[in-house]
Amino acid sequence: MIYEGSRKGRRATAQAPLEKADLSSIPSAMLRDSQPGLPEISEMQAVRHFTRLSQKNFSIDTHFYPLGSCTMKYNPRACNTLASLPGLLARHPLAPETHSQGFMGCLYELQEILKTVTGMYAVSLTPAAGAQGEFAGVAMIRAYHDDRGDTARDEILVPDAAHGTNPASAVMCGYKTREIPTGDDGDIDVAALKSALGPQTAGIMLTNPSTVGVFERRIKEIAELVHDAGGLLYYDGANLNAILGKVRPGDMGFDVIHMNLHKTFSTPHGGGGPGAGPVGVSKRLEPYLPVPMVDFDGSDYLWLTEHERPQTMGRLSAFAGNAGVLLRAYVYARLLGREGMHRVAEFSTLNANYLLKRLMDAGFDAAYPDRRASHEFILTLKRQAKELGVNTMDFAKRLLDYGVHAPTTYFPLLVPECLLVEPTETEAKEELDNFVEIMMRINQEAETQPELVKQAPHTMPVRRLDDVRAARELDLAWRGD
Amino acid sequence: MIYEGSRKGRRATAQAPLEKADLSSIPSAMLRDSQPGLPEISEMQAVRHFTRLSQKNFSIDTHFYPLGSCTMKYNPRACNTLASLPGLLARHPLAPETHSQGFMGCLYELQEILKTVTGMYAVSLTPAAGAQGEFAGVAMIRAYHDDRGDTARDEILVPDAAHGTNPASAVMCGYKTREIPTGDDGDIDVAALKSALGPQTAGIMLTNPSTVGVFERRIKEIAELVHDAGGLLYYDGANLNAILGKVRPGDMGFDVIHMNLHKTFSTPHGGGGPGAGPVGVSKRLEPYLPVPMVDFDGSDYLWLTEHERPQTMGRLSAFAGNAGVLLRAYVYARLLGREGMHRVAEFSTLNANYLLKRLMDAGFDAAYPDRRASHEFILTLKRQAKELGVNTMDFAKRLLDYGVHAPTTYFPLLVPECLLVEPTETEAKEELDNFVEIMMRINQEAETQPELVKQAPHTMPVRRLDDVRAARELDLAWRGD
Amino acid sequence: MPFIPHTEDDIEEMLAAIGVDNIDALFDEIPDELRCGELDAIPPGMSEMELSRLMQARARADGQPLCFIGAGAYDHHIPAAVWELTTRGEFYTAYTPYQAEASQGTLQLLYEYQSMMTALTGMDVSNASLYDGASALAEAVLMAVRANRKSKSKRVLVPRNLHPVYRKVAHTIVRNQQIELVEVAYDSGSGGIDRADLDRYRGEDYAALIIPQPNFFGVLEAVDELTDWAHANGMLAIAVVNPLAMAVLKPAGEWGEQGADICCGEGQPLGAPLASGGPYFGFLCSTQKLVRQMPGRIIGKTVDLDGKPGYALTLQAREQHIRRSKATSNICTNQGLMVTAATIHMSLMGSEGLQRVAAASHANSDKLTHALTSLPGVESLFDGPVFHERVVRLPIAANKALRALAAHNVLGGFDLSDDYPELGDAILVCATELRSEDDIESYRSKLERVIASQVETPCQLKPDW
Amino acid sequence: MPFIPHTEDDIEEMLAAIGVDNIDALFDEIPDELRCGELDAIPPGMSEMELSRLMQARARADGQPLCFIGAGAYDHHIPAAVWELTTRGEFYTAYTPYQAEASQGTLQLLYEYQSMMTALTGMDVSNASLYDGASALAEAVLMAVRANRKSKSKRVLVPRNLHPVYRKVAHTIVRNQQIELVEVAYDSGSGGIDRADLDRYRGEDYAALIIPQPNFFGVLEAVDELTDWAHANGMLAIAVVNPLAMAVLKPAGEWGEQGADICCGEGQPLGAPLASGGPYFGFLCSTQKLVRQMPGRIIGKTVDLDGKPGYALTLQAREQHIRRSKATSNICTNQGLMVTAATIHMSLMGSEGLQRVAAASHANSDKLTHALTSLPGVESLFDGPVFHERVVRLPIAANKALRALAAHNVLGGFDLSDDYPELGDAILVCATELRSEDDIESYRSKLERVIASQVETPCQLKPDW
Ligand SMILES: Cc1ncc(COP(=O)(O)O)c(C=O)c1O
Ligand SMILES: Cc1ncc(COP(=O)(O)O)c(C=O)c1O
Repeated sequence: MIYEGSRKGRRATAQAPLEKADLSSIPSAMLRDSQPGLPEISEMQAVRHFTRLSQKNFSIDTHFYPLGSCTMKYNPRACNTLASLPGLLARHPLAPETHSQGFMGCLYELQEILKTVTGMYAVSLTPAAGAQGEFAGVAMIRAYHDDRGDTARDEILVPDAAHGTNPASAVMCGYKTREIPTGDDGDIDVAALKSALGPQTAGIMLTNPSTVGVFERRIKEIAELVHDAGGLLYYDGANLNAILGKVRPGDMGFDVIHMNLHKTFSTPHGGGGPGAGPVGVSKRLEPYLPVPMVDFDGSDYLWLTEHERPQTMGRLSAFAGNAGVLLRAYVYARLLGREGMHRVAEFSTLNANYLLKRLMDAGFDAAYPDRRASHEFILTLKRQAKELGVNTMDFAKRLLDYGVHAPTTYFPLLVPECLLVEPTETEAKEELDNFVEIMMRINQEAETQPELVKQAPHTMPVRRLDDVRAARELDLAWRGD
Repeated sequence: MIYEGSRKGRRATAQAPLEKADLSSIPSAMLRDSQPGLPEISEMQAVRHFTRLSQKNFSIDTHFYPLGSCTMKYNPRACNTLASLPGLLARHPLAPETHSQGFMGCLYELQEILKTVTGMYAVSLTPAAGAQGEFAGVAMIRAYHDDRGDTARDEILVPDAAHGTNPASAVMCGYKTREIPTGDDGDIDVAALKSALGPQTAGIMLTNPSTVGVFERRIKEIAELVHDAGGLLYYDGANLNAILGKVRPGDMGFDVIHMNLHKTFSTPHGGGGPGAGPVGVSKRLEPYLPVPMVDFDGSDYLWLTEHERPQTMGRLSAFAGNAGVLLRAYVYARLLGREGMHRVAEFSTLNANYLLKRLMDAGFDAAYPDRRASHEFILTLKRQAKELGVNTMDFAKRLLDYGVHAPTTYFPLLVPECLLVEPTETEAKEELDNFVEIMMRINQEAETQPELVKQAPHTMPVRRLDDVRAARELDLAWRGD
Repeated sequence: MPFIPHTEDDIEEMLAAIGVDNIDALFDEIPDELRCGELDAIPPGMSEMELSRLMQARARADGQPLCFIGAGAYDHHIPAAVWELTTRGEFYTAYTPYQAEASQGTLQLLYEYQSMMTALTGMDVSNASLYDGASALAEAVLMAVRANRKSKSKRVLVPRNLHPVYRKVAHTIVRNQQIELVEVAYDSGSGGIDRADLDRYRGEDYAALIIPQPNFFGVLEAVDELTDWAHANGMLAIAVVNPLAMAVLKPAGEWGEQGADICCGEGQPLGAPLASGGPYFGFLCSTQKLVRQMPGRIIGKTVDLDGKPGYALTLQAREQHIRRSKATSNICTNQGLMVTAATIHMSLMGSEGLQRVAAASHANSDKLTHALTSLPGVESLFDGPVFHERVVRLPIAANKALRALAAHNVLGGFDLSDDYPELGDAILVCATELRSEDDIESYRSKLERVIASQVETPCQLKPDW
Repeated sequence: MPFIPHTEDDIEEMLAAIGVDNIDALFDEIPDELRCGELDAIPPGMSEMELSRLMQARARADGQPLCFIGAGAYDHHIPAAVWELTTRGEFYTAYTPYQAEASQGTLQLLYEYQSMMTALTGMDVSNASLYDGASALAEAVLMAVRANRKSKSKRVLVPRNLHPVYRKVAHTIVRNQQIELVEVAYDSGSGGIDRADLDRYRGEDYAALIIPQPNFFGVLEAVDELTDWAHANGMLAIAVVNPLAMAVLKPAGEWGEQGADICCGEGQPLGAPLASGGPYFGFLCSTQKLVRQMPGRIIGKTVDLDGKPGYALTLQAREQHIRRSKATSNICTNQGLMVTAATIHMSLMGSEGLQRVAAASHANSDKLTHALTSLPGVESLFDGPVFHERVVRLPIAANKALRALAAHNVLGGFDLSDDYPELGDAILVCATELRSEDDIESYRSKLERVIASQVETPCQLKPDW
């Protein structure tokens, strides 16, 4: 803990002004009468502390990290370097357009690239992450219905496999949600969908390929059904990596889509963010896109705001969203170029199908053995859990001991004891082969020494943590020893 | 091993031109007919490999590193950042002075700062490290004698405690060396010195404080003796950290000195370098300083080369030495400022004396118990080696298990079973207290379970390595599996 | 193939293992008519070298004007160590710490962040970040409406002197849940919340009162009275603060008798570069009582099987991945890396350092105000005490003046005339600790010329240039 | 106190433990008359913020001219990953790996470096770096004199077309050991070593012949014949090569019948920024036979107590810290961090990538030559094949032309007239892969103007500007 190295009067002296300026123009009653209680440490202590802390993380730069639904692929270092050029870092968000053409040019071109790969009519970059993109998208659906006076639609449909943000976002937009079951083949239960549709339907939120790792084959039919019922289709772009350059949400019939640039466009996950969740829309939703957006009049780039776009669903952040993340995505997109886009889908799909096949050959159970994997796939360890008493969590923790970050566990919830595995296109075959070997070894351990697996991990900085205590005896901030 | 991840045809594609240009203007007989045999890996593999490798190092940023004689203190991050501003990195060494005033201004001011702290008459920044500074210094001594026709002087005196580079540098300058013994109190044996001095004496190389960690009290007398014998005094600046702002080599009577900017001025050690070893001289040696140097004519900075300085001992590198290291030292010096210089010596000395006292209180034997420590001090473990069979190397290796880099071992050679401990001024008291506790614990282990210590380390990526095999069955490069 | 490690041999072996002839066969479940062709509108790939050249040109195109705009994003010194450490791969390329044992670095750091933010704001608990200051305010409003047990109201009082975009964002985010933001006027003399206007809502059922400190004009509010007023009227007090200001001002947790209930704001001044507006991060703190209504990730300290301390995500039952449609918020990915930077930044600054930065920024803004108001016709608008930002009125059209200054590479401030037409040609100016006396003088002298060249009465022209 | 963590309490406790009253007492062994006073000539300390401003101004002052100078330092693309990884604290702030078990990161990396350098040069062994290319040559000369068992000579043949500063540095470093560098002329037609002049030394006792590839003029030498000539005459062959050139040219280890004995050079093109000339690094490779004569650190692969592979410094008996006055060199601190960068750079480039960089640089320099020699009076000087650098002669004074170009922010090349007055107004030009067609055209058109404005006969003026 950083505060343990704190000593009264210690400082990283070079980091603040050498003298303390006068504050007497502020009435003393408004000033604080105690120090703010930050750690008092030297510059070296800070550097040493955080360097050491960093070493306690698994990350893409150190470990295979097949966390399903999260697209943990290589983050090219150039994206960071080039988005961090001194001039770009120094630009104030409210600098006038005369001093923003370079920056705005990047955003504009990124909008165009995203339009092309998604097949949407227009794109706004401003949402800060996927969930904010979802919010923006559903809010646009609502604005659309409202503008048409179609105000009775109060329900958004979500598959039972949907990510938690989908229903949560719908609710933030004032909708109720209704779950649609997934069929045994991994596709949506279209009969159930049909019976759920009605005049109360505002829209449906889908991912395709879905969170169970397969491509929704009847998507065209679904789109027609929803449209016929007067609803709109929302595309959760979390899995766009699987189809980049292969098939486009716009062509599937979606009206609105968000992208997770921190997934498909490889901006860093940063230990939890920041991301960026641009939204793309079909023509009818175009007026509602969140502002600001960037336009180009043939010679200059211009900001589009509430003034130019009075029907906008509004603003989502104080400035223009996570600009630095957008720049990283722009650099990435330009590095890939048009051929690179195709390859992302091709090789992420190749890796997933290869890994799935090898794991099935090794005796693991796929949740949807008869389906092609998309860029990810689901294993179910319910057999192991039942027969050996070793569950998915145990496998996950044991993987850490072998130097692999665990795949996503227990999501989607409908598959019992599931592991959602997403290798991504940037991993080499050896890494996949290694994963198979490790999984086989753990399976063997589960058979012969189950306690070893159930007590895992054994080699991490801590052993398994007491989550119950964490929630019950809340300790959320250091308060001195 | 990086080559283990290498596969034919794999590449970090973004890093080279997208196409291979024509080489047909070079006769094919001059071209190589095989690939150059570098590893073929993806960008992510490289990043992952080297990130992981880095984690296998102890470093100042991660560990207490009291490596005596090496001044492993905190390297302010700003020094790197500011020396790496894009404009500075892009500057070609042969850019004309019109495009170099900013850079040259830094060098010039650094020369001035170094003159001031050392009390020397003039400084040249060009030597690339301490040993090259030594070479330059001794070569100047030689040039001086030669210029006076005093050519019979063929011997350089070095204390037995001297660093290995001292005699090696003297020999590179064509001198013979003669060792002067150290007295029991840690000072030079002046009687022995007297008897060694003579018409063959070109000079003497000293550090003060010396490598045994004490201040040479009779330095004035020594200087007079050497000067009277017609010799010059060379100051090895490796220990300048101990006296910055307290006493100056120029005032002690030294004629020439090198500094290790990677020690005293905190430029990074980089896993073995680069360093910088500027030389300072008294007035009589000034004409011989290595070029290039920077001059200031009141309005512009100018290069001084062989043209302006015909008596120069010459050039030591293709351009102007380790310029980037010099810039880092310059930034450091400006951050410290004049007050900071004093504090370096004060607190490095405080830390060393405190640590020595606490270790002596804990029962360890100081090599020079009656002397003040300078910024470092020597423990001798000969008692432990004799009584417990646990030697200095064992202690050193066991320290690693406790997360502390070992002090310098077995140098200087004259103290048996020695540990040369240099905590530096940037370590906090807690860190020193922790070191004392660890040393006590190891001592206890040595008493109760000596094998534990003799087999150490136990927690590093490898156990003790077979040095004999390394030298006997030479494997110096990967040649395929 | 950039970033793809597959050799020809790999591909063949993998296809053989799967049992297909080519990669395209793996997409055979996608209906043919949906398959898209070439993405011709996307330019071909570039090498890193070519792209470096391009991005350098783009960066150069925007220049590096001297910046006196604040208005929610502040140009502070960021220690070199902050981003060198933050971009270490282990922080930069990890994700949300779902596997706690393999993420103790991020988790401990977030716990330390929570500790620092609560220390700075005087609140009990902090979450691990929201997107930015404006959306954090929206989440605070939603939280207050959920949390206020005494009130059934979906209305919240918002002062007009709160950042105009914050008000817009909050409105966008909360409106679909039928939450209403009701505007409270500001006092045209002091620039603070108009107490008389506020008193119109006395005794009415509102869920919360939003109290900015400082407000958008830089003016300091009478936070103690406002907080007490809110509580006396059954409302929660939501503080919206500049975290740097908290280093010197009374912390939100100490406002009035009981302290603010929720404290949120923009974390940017704590180590995030201006960078065109993001990524920054929103922070959100509250009293212990409200912790279960918090949106976003929260890290708790606990122990492992051996009783050794460790850190983990906690109270996850509030979150979308568990509670789905009943979650406190839809947020998932937050602004982790910015929090990493902020935590390192605060550690390097320490209490004293952060106070010095605040004081220096404040003093510089004072100097700037003096310099500007020394010009004929330029006046300072409000008489309430301010923190490090101030409204001045120009004798010429504000937008023209700012445009003319920009042409001289000075960003002179934020034009208030759009959002506050009642203020006339007013601009909001700020000089952080990074602006030197020379910078301020440069601004003053350029403004002097701009005014002179635009004011019609030539007698105001100074003769010496 | 920057970088000093001591609190007042710490100081008191520590002084008490030592048993002195104040810190100054710790210096009581220094004779009073030697104690120095205040260092008034040194300016007071600055904050990092102030210093950032200063250094930015310094960097700005030097501009970023378009660079066509090579002459030993080449402007190549360096992948962003290289320095992000190299400056990781664990590499940046470690020292020489004396404690092997706690330094496996650095040690394995150095072993990998040795592997790559030997693969690139075709030599058996490599050390772990020397200071720079010029001093590496000096060490190579010393090594050759020590190593050549057949010869007692302290004379070494050095071609005049070797980098002039390399010759100076080598002379400075070896002269005090009475080693003589004897100059061999170059052929004024081809620019390569003059075989007739060389043959004057046939059968004489010299320790070594130095063979540059390419030589300072960019011209490629007939390395096979030269190497064989050296061996036939009892001399060792010392190759001085550009390591980037080795990616495409015949490697030194394959020159002639037996290959070069020693191969050294400047490592800068492998990932070191231009950075005003340093830090770069010298590399030194040799045949297995000569390994015990090598200067500098060498890393060997070995095993630990469990038989697990590991890496350690080896053959230390050659080094100053063991052998002292009998060491192969005085070098201690070398250029470790630059080697770290180079190793990462070579890994990212791979064989194919490095070849492409070499080829692109070569092609660009060809284009540059064509562009320049299209101007009236500008001619290419030598007819030997070149690698990525070339001598052109100008119709006007070279120094004036370069000065005029610099005024237009073009660094037009290296002025050869000082070192090679016999060549007239010759300059050495280079365009690496980083120079675009536009850059080259920009140079051409500016040179056109410069020439036109300085040539006296006005009829040569082009009319269109
Ligand atoms: C399927 C799916 N949808 C939505 C999201 C939410 O995106 P974000 O975390 O960027 O808000 C995620 C992220 O994990 C996801 O996997
Ligand atoms: C006392 C002493 N002298 C000289 C040197 C040589 O300096 P460098 O390693 O910079 O060549 C050292 C370095 O370790 C040293 O400790």
